[in-house]
Amino acid sequence: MNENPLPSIIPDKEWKKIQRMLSKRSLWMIHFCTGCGAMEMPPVMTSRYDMERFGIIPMATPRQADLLLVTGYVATKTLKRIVRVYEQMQDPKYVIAFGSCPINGGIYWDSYNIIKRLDKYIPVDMYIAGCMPRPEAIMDAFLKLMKDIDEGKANGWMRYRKYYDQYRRNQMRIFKRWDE
Amino acid sequence: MIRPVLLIALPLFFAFLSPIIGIWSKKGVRYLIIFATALNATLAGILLLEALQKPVFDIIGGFQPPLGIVLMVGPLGAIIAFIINLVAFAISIYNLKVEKEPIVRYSMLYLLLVMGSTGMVLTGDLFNLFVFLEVTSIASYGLAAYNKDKKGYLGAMKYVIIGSIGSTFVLLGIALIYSQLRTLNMLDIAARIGTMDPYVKIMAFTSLFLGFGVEAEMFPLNTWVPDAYDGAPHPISAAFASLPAKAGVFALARVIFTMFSFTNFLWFVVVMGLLTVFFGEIVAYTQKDLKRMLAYSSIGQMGMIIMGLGIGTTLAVEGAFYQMIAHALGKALLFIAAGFLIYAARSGKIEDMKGMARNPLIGIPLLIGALSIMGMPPFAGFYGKFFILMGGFSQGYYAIIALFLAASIVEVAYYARFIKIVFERGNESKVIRPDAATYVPLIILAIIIVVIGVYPKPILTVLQHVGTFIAGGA
Amino acid sequence: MDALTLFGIFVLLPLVGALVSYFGKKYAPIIAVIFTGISGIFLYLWYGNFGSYTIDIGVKLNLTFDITTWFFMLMMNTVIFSSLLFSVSSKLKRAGGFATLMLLGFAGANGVLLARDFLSLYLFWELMSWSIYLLVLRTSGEYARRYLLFGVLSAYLLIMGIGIIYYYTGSFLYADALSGAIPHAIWPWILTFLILGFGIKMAIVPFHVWAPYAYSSEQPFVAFLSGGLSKLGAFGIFMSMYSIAGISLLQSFGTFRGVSLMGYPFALLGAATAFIGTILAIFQDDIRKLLAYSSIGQLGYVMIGLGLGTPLAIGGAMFHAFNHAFFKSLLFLGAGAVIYRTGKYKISEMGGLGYRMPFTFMFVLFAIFALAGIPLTSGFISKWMLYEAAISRKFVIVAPLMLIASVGAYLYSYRILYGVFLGQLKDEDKNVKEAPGPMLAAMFILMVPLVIFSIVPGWILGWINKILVENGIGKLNYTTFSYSSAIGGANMAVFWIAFILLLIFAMLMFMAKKARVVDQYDNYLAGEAPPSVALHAAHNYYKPLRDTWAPLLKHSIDRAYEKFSKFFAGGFYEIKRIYTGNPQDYAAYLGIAFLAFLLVGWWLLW
Amino acid sequence: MVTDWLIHAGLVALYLFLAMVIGLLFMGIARKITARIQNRVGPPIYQNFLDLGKLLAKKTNIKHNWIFDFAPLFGLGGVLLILAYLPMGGYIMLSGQGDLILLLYILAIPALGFALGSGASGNPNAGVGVMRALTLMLSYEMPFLIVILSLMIFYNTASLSVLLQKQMNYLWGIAALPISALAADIALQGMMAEKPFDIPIAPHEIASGPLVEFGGKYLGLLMLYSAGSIVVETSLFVDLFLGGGIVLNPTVYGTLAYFVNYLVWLALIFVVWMIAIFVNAVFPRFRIEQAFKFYWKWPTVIAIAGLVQAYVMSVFLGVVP
Repeated sequence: MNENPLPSIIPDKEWKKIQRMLSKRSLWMIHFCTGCGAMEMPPVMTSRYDMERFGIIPMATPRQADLLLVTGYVATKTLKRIVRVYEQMQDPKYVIAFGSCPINGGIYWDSYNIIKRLDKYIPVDMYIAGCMPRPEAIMDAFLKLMKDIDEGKANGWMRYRKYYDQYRRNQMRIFKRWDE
Repeated sequence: MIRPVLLIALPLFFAFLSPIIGIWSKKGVRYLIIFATALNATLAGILLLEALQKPVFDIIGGFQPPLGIVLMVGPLGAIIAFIINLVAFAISIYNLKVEKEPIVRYSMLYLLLVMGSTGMVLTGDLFNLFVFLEVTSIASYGLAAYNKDKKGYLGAMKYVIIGSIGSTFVLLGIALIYSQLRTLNMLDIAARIGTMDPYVKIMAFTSLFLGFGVEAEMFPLNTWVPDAYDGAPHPISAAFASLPAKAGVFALARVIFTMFSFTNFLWFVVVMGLLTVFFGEIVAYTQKDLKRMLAYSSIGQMGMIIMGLGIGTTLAVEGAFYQMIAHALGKALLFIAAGFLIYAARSGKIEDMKGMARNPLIGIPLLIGALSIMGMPPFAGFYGKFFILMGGFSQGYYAIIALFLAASIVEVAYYARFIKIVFERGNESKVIRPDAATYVPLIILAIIIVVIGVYPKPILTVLQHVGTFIAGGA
Repeated sequence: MDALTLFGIFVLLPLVGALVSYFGKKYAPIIAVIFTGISGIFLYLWYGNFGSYTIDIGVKLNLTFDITTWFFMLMMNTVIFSSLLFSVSSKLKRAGGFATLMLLGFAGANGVLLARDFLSLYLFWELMSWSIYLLVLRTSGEYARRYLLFGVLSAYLLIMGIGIIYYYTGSFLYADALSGAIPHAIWPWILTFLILGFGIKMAIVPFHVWAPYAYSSEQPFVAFLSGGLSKLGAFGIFMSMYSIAGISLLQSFGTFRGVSLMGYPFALLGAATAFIGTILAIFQDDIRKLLAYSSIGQLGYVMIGLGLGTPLAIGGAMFHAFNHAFFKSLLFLGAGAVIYRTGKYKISEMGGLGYRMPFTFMFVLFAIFALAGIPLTSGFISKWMLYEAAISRKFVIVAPLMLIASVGAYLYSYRILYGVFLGQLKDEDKNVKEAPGPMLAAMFILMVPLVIFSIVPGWILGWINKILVENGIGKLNYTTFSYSSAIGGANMAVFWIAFILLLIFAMLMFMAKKARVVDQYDNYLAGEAPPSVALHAAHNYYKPLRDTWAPLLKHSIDRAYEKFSKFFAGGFYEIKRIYTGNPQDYAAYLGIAFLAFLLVGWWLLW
Repeated sequence: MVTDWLIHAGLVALYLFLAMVIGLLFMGIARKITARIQNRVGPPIYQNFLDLGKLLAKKTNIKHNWIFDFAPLFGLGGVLLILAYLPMGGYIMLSGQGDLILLLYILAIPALGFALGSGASGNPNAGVGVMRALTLMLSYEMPFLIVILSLMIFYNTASLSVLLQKQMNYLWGIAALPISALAADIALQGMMAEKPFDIPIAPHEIASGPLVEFGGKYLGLLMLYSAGSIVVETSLFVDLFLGGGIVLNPTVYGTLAYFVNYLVWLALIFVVWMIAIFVNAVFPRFRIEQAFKFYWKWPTVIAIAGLVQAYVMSVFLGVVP
C-alpha cells in the first residue's frame, strides 16, 4: 500500500509516518556473507544480543527481505550476485555494509578483483567500520538504521531508483556482461 | 430345377477342356477356371435355393437307391457346396497371379480339386464318397508338390503317406459296413445301422472317423497339414484350407450324424476336437513362418468345428456349420493375403513382413479375415464360435469350454503379433501396391464375411435345417 | 419410436458414419462429429421415452432404452463428441481410419448399453473390444496385443458366466436369469465371472496391466477409451449385480453389516485398485501413463461403490463414473493439446505451458479439482457419497484405503499441474500457442457439467436416484442443492455462496495494489544467473517418496505377467516337438490313434 | 428470515476476524515462547501485526504471472472458508451445512491455491518445497485419516456439529478415544509443519520453499493464511477431541454459554498450540523420507490401535454415544 489506502481518514503525512514506523519495527534481513564476518552474526541472532527483540529476523530470500547485510570484501564476481539480490528486494529496502572492505577495500585495497567502494554500485544506508566489527557494533548499526528510517533519512532505495542509470553504468564497468 | 450332378460334371468337363484350350492360349486357361468356378458357384446357389424347399435327390445312371449311386443334397450340403465353389471362384481369380508352369495341368488339378470337394459334399453314397475323397486327395497331392521345390516335395510326400493311410482306413470302414449291411447308401445304412454287430460298428466308425479325420485335420492326423500348406503355391494353400478340409469335415458330419447316430460316443469327438484346437493353436503360436502359422491356425479352427459337431446339440452343430462357412471364407482370405505378403516381403518369415499390409486394399481385408477367424463380431466367425460355445455350455462341458477358451487366447496372441508386425510403421518405402488379381478376391471374400456377419439371417435360415440333419436327414 | 429407430439411431447410424467417414480423408473427424452429434440430439430428445424392443437379424437382439442406459449413453455420447471435436484439429495421420474405428467403438458401446440379452451384449462387447484394439494399434503397436489379450480374456470370462446361465435357463435374456432355474450355489460363480470380465475393462487390479500402455495412444481416442468405454465395465458390473442378479439375491449370500458377502470382496478389490493405481501414478514421468494409472485408481472407487451396494454407495459409484468420464477425458484432451503443441509427453521435459496456454490450463485445472475431489466441482460429491457409504457401515479397511488414495491423488495432480503448466517455460517452448479452437471447445464441453453439477447436484442425483429406484436398490437423500447420508450431509448452495463471498473479500484485500510483472528468470537463486541451469524441478519429482517405496515397487504385476507368459511360451515350444517332421512318426501316430480309438470305443461298449 | 441470515453472516464475519487476530497473536506468542526457551528476550507478542502491516505497506510488489495471484487469493479465501465451516467455541456457523469430509476437502483449497501460485513462480525451490509439502501431507494424513475414521465410527456421525453435540452429551473424544487423540496430536505436528516436520519451508535448505518468490502484499496475505491455518488446525483438534471447548450447553445458558465456551475454546486451542510450539522449539528437522517413514510407522500403528478400540467399542461392545 504505497498509496494511502484511506486518504479521507489518514492524512498523507501520517500515512508516511505509519509506513516508516512499520518498516523500522519489522526489519527482515538477508545477509550476504561474501567471505568473512559471517561469524559475527550468530551472537547477534542468539541469546547474547538477540536481534529478534527489535523484530529483525534473518530471511532466506530477498523477496521477503527489507535489509541487505553485506559482510566482508566484495569481489567483482560477488558484486554481480549482490546487485542481483539487491534488485530482487522490494522497496523500501536498506543496505548495511559491514566491515572495512566494502567501505574502502580494506586490506584488499590494491587487489585487482576486489571492489573498493560498495557505495558506487548500490546505495548503502549504513556502514559498520572495523575489521572485524563486533556484534555490539552490528546491534548499534541496526538501531541507528532504525532511527534513520524513522527520520526518513535511510532512503538509499530512492537514490537507487533516481540515479539508476549511473549506478548501472558503474556496475557495467565491472561486469562486462550481465547474464552469466 | 437343376441337377446336382451338374456341379460335378461341369468342373470335370472344364478340367479336361483346359488342355485343349491350353494349346492355343495359356492365358485362356486361367480365365476358363474363373468361368468354370463362377458357373459352378452360380449353380450351387440355385441348388441351395431348391434344397431349401426340400432335399434334392439325384439318381445317377437310373439305378434306384440303394443299388445305384445317388446324390443327396440337403440345405446344409448345398450351402457348403455353395461356399466351396464361391471360395474356389475367389481363389481362381488369385490364380491369375500364379506364374509357375505348366499352367494347364495346374488348372486341371485345381478343377479336379473343386470337383472332388463338391462331390464329397453332395454325394449320398458311401463308396462314392470314397471315390471323391480319392479324387480330391490325388489332385491335392499334385498341387501340393506343384512348386517343384524341396519344401513342396516333402510336404506332398507327407501328405501322400498320411492321406493314403487315411484313405485305406476309409476303405476299411466301407468294407466293414458293406460286409455287415450289404449296402453303401447312407440313408440305407442309417436305417439299418442298429442291426450291426456293435464291435464291428465301433470299428467301422473308428475307421471312417479317422479316414475323414485326415482331411478334416483332426489331431493327431493333421501332421501333414503344415508341411503341405507351406510347400504348396499360395492359392493352393488357400484352397486346401477351404475346399478339401471343409469337404472332409462335412463327410465327418455325415458319418457322425447321417450314418451312425451315436449319442454315447460323442463326448469322445468333443475331446478330439479340443485336443485338435489345443495343439493347433499352441503350435501355431510357436511358428515364425506365416503360412505354417496359418496352417496350424487352420487346424485349430477345424478342431473347433469338430468340437461343435461332437457337442451335437442343434445350436452347436449350427455353430459348427457357421464356422465351416466362416473359416472357409476367412482362411482363404488370409492365405491369399499371405501370398501377397510373402511376395511383397520376398520371405515367408513373419518378422520380415514389417509394414507390408499398410496398403488399405490389402490391410482392411486382412484385418477382417483375421478378426473373423478370431471370432470377433460383426464378422462371420463370431456366430459360429459363440454358438459352439453356448452349445457346449448347454451340454455342461464347462471344463472343456474353459480349456478351449484358453487356447483361443493363444490364438488371439499370435494373430495379434502377426497383425502388429504387418501394420507396423517405418517400412513405407518397401510397401508395394497389390494388383487387381490379389485384391479383388480379397475384397470379395471380405465383403461376404462382413455381410453374413452383420446380417446373419440368411445363413441362419439355412442352418435351421440342422435339426433334421442331426436326426439323420439330408 | 420403434425398435428399428432406436437401433438405427444408436447403433446403425454410427456404423454408417464409420463407413462414410472412412472416405472422408481429412474431413473424417468432422463427419464423425456430425454423426455423433445426431445421435446425441436424439438422446436428448428421447429422455423419458423409454421402452424395450427386439431386433431380429437372424438372432434376436433384445434392446432396452431405460434410464440406466440413458445415463451411461449420456456420458458416452458427450465424451466421444468432444473427443472427435478435439481430433478435428489435431491433424491425425489417416484420420479416416481413426474416425471409423472411433465410431465402431461407439456403436459397440451403445450396443452394450442397450443390450438386455447376453448374445447382443457379447456381440457388441467384442465389437467395441477389437475396434479399440485397432485404435491402440495405430500408435502403440507394441502393446496393442496386450490390450487385445486382456480384452479377449474379459470377453471369455463373460462367456463363462453367460454359458453357466445358459446351461440352466436355456435363454440369453437378462430377465430370465432370475426365473429360479439357476441353483443358488451357482450364482457366486456366475457373478464372479461376470464381474471379473467387466472388471478387466475397468482395469481392476490385477487385470490393470493393459491400461498404461493402451492409454499411451492418440489422446482423443484415449479420452474416449478412459472416459467413455471404461464405464462399460461399471455398467456391466452394475447390470450383472443389481439387474441380472438383483439386490435380494445378493443379500441372500449372507451379509456383512448390511453389505452382501458377494459384493464385499469386490469392494476390497476396488480399494486395493484405488490404492495401487494412485501410488503407481505418483511415480510416472510420462503424462499419459500418469493419467492411465490415475484412471485405474479412480475406477477402483467405482468398483468400491458397486461392491458395497448400499444405495448411497451405488449412487456414488454412478456419480463417480459420470465424473470420471468427464474429468478424465478432459485431462487426456488437455494432455493431448499440450502434446499436440509441444510434441513432448514427458512431464519433466515440459513446464510453464500454463502461461502460454491459459485456457487449456484452466480446463485442466478444473479437471484436477474434480479428480482431487475439491468441492468446487462435482468430483467431490461422488467421493463424498462413497466415503459416507463406507463409513456409515463402519468398513475399516475400505474407508482408509479410499481416503489415503484420495490424498495420493493430490500428489500426482500437482505433478501434472506443476510439471506441465507451471514452473519455468523452456526456451524451445517460447513460441507455443494456445490450443486451436475446436480443442478448446471440446474441453469446455467436458468442463461444464463438472461445475454445473457441483452447484446443482440435485439434477444428476435425480437421474441416479431414478436408476436406483428402478432397479429396486433404494433411494438417495437429496434436494436440489444438498444431499445427505445417515451420518452427515452437505449443502452446495451454502458452500458456493460462502466461497464466492470470501473469495471476493480476499480479492478486495488483494486488488488494493498493483504488482509489477517480472520475467521468469528474475528469480531468486542465490544470485545465480538462471538461464545457465535447467530450473524446472520436475524430474523424478517425488524422489524421496520413491526411495521410501522402493522395496515395494520392486514387485511388479507387469513383470509377473511377463514371467507367466514366458513360462507358457516355453511350454508351447516343448509341445511343438510332437510335430517332428518325420512321416514315419506321423504314420505311427495314425496307427496309435486308430488303436486308441478302437479300444476306447470297445471299452465304452463293454 | 433475512435479518436472521444477516445476523448470522455478521456473526460469522466477526468470528472470522477474531480467528485471524488470534492466529496472528498465536504466532507472536510462539515467537516469544521460543525465544524464552532459547534464553532470549524475543519480540513483543504483537510483532506479527507489525510484520503484517509492513508487508502490506511495501512500496513495490512483484508477480510472475496471473497464476501467481492464485496463492494469496485462494490462500486467504480458502482459509476463511475453512474457518467458516469449523465450529469455534460452540458457534457452529456453517458446519451444520457440511460435514467433516467436506471440511477435509475444503482444507485442500487454500493449500492447492498456494501450491499453484508458488509453482507459477518458476523457482525450483518452490517446486521442491511443494513436493515436500505434498509428501508430508501424504505422510501425516495416514494416521490423521484413520483417527478421523475412528471418531466417525465411534460417534457414528460425520458432521462436526453433531460430533460436538455428542461429545457434550457423552464424553470428550480425548477421554473416549485417548489413543486416537495421541495419534492425532502427532499428526497435527506435521499438519502445522512445525519442527521436526517443517520440511516444506526449511529456510536453510530451500530458501523457504514455496514462499521463495512471495514478497510484499503477497507474503502479507499468505501470512494471514498461515495465521488462519493455525486456528484451523488447533481448532480442528479441539473440535474433534476436546468437545470444541463446549462446557455450557448453549440451549440452556444462551448467550453466556457462547461467551464462556469461546473462552474455553480459546484456552484449549492455546494449549494445543503450546504443545506444538514446545515440541517445535527443541527439535531439529527431519528429512522428508524420514518423516514419511516415521508417520507411516508409529503414528499409524497408534492410530490403528485407536481405530481398533473405536471399532471394538462401537461394534462389539455396542457403546452408543
